[in-house]
Amino acid sequence: MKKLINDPGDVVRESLAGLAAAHADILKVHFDPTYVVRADAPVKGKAGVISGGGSGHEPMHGGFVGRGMLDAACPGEVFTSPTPDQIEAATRAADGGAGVLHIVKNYTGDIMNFEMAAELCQAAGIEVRAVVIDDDVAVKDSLYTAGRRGVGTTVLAEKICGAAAERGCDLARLEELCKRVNQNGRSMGMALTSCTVPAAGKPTFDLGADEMEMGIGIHGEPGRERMPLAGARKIVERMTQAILSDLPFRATDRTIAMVNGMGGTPLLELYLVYAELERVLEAAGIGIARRLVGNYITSLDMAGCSITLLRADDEMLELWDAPVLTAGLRSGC
Amino acid sequence: MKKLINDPGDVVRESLAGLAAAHADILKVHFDPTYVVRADAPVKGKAGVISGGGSGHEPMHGGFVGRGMLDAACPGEVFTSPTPDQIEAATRAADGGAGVLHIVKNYTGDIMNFEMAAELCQAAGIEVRAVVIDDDVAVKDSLYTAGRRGVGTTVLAEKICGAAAERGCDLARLEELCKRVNQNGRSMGMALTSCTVPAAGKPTFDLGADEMEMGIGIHGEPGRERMPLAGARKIVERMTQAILSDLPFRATDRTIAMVNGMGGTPLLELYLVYAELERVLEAAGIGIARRLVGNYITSLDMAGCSITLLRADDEMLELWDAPVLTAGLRSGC
Amino acid sequence: MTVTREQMLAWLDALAGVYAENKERLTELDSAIGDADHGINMDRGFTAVKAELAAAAPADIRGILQKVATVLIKTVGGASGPLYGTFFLRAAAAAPHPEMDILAFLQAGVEGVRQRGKAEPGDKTMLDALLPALDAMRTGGLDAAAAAAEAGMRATIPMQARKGRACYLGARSVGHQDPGATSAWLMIKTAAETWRL
Amino acid sequence: MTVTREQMLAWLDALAGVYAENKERLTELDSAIGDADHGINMDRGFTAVKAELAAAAPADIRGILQKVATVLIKTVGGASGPLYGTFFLRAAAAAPHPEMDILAFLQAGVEGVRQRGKAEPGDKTMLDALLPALDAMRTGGLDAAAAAAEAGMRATIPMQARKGRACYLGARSVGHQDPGATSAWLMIKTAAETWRL
Ligand SMILES: Nc1ncnc2c1ncn2[C@@H]1O[C@H](COP(=O)(O)OP(=O)(O)O)[C@@H](O)[C@H]1O
Ligand SMILES: Nc1ncnc2c1ncn2[C@@H]1O[C@H](COP(=O)(O)OP(=O)(O)O)[C@@H](O)[C@H]1O
Ligand SMILES: [Mg+2]
Ligand SMILES: [Mg+2]
Ligand SMILES: [Mg+2]
Ligand SMILES: [Mg+2]
Repeated sequence: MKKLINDPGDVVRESLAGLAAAHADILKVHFDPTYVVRADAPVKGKAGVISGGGSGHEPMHGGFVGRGMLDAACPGEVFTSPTPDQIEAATRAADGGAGVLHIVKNYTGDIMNFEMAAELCQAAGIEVRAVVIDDDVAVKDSLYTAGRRGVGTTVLAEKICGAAAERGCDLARLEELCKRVNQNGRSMGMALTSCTVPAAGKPTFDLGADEMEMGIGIHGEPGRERMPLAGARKIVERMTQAILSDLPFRATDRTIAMVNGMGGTPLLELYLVYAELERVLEAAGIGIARRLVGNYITSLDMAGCSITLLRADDEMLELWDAPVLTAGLRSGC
Repeated sequence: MKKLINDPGDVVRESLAGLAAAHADILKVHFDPTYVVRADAPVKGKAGVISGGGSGHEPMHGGFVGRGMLDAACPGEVFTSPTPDQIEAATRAADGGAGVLHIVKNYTGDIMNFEMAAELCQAAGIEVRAVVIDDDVAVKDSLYTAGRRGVGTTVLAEKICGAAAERGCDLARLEELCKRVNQNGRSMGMALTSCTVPAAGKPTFDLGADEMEMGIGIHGEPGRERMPLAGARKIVERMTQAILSDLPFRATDRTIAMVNGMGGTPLLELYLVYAELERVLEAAGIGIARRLVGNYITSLDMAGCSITLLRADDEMLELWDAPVLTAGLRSGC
Repeated sequence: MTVTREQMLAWLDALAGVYAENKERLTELDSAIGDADHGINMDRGFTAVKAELAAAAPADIRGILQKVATVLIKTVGGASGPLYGTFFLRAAAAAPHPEMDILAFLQAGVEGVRQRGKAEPGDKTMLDALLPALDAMRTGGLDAAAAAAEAGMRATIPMQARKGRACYLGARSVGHQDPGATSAWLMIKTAAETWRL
Repeated sequence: MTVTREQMLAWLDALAGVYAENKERLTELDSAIGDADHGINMDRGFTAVKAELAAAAPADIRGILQKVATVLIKTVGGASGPLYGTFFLRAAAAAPHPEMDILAFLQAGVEGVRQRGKAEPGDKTMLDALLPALDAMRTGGLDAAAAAAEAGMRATIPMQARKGRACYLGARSVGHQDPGATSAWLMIKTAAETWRL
């Protein structure tokens, strides 16, 4: 394993220490229980927005803590859900008296830990609403399974709900807005290489030199299918078709598009992927009203990318354009 | 070779098309000759600031084109200097009548191509001043060689000089400022893996599973020495010592510090590296007044990092804090 | 069959060793159909349990089980954290002192896992090891329970996962042994070994 | 010894083939002590030259050489672009028509490379193949020049680079053949083969 780390067991803590040191103007990091919180939290009278999940997806979630996005984030160990006590502490720290929205990615572990935390918070008299993000079209949905994974749409939901909260939107409307974003967002990911979990020390899966995984999540889970390596054009067409046919998106839809890197893929390639995505969407008559290209929801050092499309209404677009000042995403301030 | 590309020969052009499509509000891309230019260029009466070099270092340089930084950038083929006709065209596009500063990284190819371009521009009546960045402490300087490479300090010079130009600083003072930044900036890089040049199709050098390269540049050149893999703490101490002893930096110096990823190393690790850097500098009594942590001057998909320290005076700090709005770096707007 | 406070502490102490030894193996299984951390999670959790109990072991079994539950919930994370945490929380509620009935203990714990995770038998989860173990306990005692857990664990191999991360793999989850079922078997097996009566 | 317009075109045409064939090899050499693109650069440049000349070849040798120079400068990039570009630019200036004296051509070109790159013999650059070739040309003609270029190219192996990217490697640059010296040898060798007189 080749990583810039010390003891694999200390990666998350040491990295969070660096995040805190680098962005003291934006956020603070609390340890034991561990959470990242806005420097000026709690914002009196504002509904709080928090999220969390396993680490290894940086800048998500800690890098999205700040004005116009998250009030707090709970980083678990690498690829491991945070624990109820972390989530409860983060919720308390984010609560300005108007309740707190939990944006939860749909993984059994995340769901159960956020559930237990919500019970603790309610008991402590903090109003909590949880919205589950499950936007991954690679996973067939079904009543009998854990359902779809939560991936790229999480980033868009955090930006949009964070902006709404900043404007004084109350908890009930925040919950409704977040559900609307989830219902209109779809994602698909692919991997050229596996990632390596620091504590595991070797790649999670082996992929031949001329193979790729289609339909991966963000935890190094193998994808839905393994296929021969293809060029960017074919890859993007395949991913986009899966996304478009799922919602389904229609001509004249206006979208917010995200081309996201999995952590080991350079910008040179991500911009090339974005060019291909525009081509495909143009052909389908679907407009890209706003876009994000870069590494936002990653999977450690995995090479690969994901595409997220959100069918955006006017409110979402306006909130998308609102100022945001975080370590991982900033604009308008 | 596993990359999200189509024909290896088209990578640069296709990626630039994506850059242009994603950031039409900030920049335009011109092909044949190829250059990236501010959407509102030329800015009448403002001295222009341009840079350029081989591609594969994204976001540098195209991602630094925009208000408060570069007026234009000339991307060559991957790791290959741009040609004089590109540089001349970019200079013309950037010239608002007050002349143009060329920020050139110290590589024989870049130097010669920028020289030939400057001759063409002067002939066309455009005043050009060129400043060469050569901040890499890994390379022993000498009168008889090509001297040191230009690496991380280039990013800081582009930000600081771009801000100065935005404020109406004239070409002569820009040249002086850029030289001052170069004289006070030092960098050192290391690689955990080689990068793979798309047109070459395989890693530039082979590195054992328990080896690393110390003192690499940004073109996949092998470093000064190959050594056994070490932990982040040891690596950062070694790099920082090389930097500190070179200028030399002294206790009470205020610095702008950059922890830069080489393209294949995730943020989780870069923040951990930053934490280590702060520890080492604290021990040396050197203060970090401003910092940048992320992928800014990369080497395709290489895993590794570089550290840059700039001994900053008040003017540099003030210019560092000035608004910048580019694809790769934005703050204050 | 009942166990004393000392036997309970002996079992928990043994479990810390067992999960440390099986850390790689459980993580290996989780790499195939999950996210390669189950062994790491279990080891982190039970190492913490051991440390906590070494520092200050509550006076009665219920207190011990409650402490184990909170430590697991705080340190394991993932899906297995809340699941095993709930297991011990419910077991604690069912534990009278001074001695504890093993069947009552197992019954409450397994029921807790079922309620927390909402999984069914055959979903390819730890329940597929725990439920058979519980049934066998009723009739054949602890050794039978351990054997049943092992059989249940092996039975997860041909199953297609319907719960947990593995279900994202759909048909590709078939042919792999479930990591959680494996850690559950280790738990019962270690009990049978330390509580030889 | 002089060459005609047709011989000049034949040589340039042959060079496009030669650099296409040696693309991998030159890039290989550049991987060891450079940035793995020399073969790609030369191939790109001379492929463009071939296309340009096929589209419209100037009427006289000087025009042809000028065109070659501008195309190389525009398409090769890197260090070799300006260097070979300057080689042909200067050679053009030295080329009288209708026929061209090979020695004068080589002399002007090599001098151009020397001035542009400011390298000295022994710096481990293309000059270490070009200068010996020029000397040999004076006395022994083209075949001698090609032989001298080859010897000069091999002589770069033990050298420690003092110019170009390779010098960043310091002592590690020793033991590798310089890619530019190799492309320069190919140029002279191809001339000797196409201009057999
Ligand atoms: N809904 C559920 N009910 C019961 N057990 C479950 C459920 N979901 C997952 N599990 C168990 O948890 C195990 C995975 O635990 P672990 O890897 O620690 O958590 P995560 O999947 O969050 O990484 C699975 O092998 C499975 O046995
Ligand atoms: N100053 C110089 N003078 C003469 N030749 C040089 C000089 N610098 C570099 N070269 C030649 O250029 C070759 C490298 O060319 P190339 O790889 O195409 O450019 P780059 O080094 O910019 O990638 C070297 O092998 C060397 O022969
Ligand atoms: Mg996990
Ligand atoms: Mg080059
Ligand atoms: Mg797991
Ligand atoms: Mg080269």
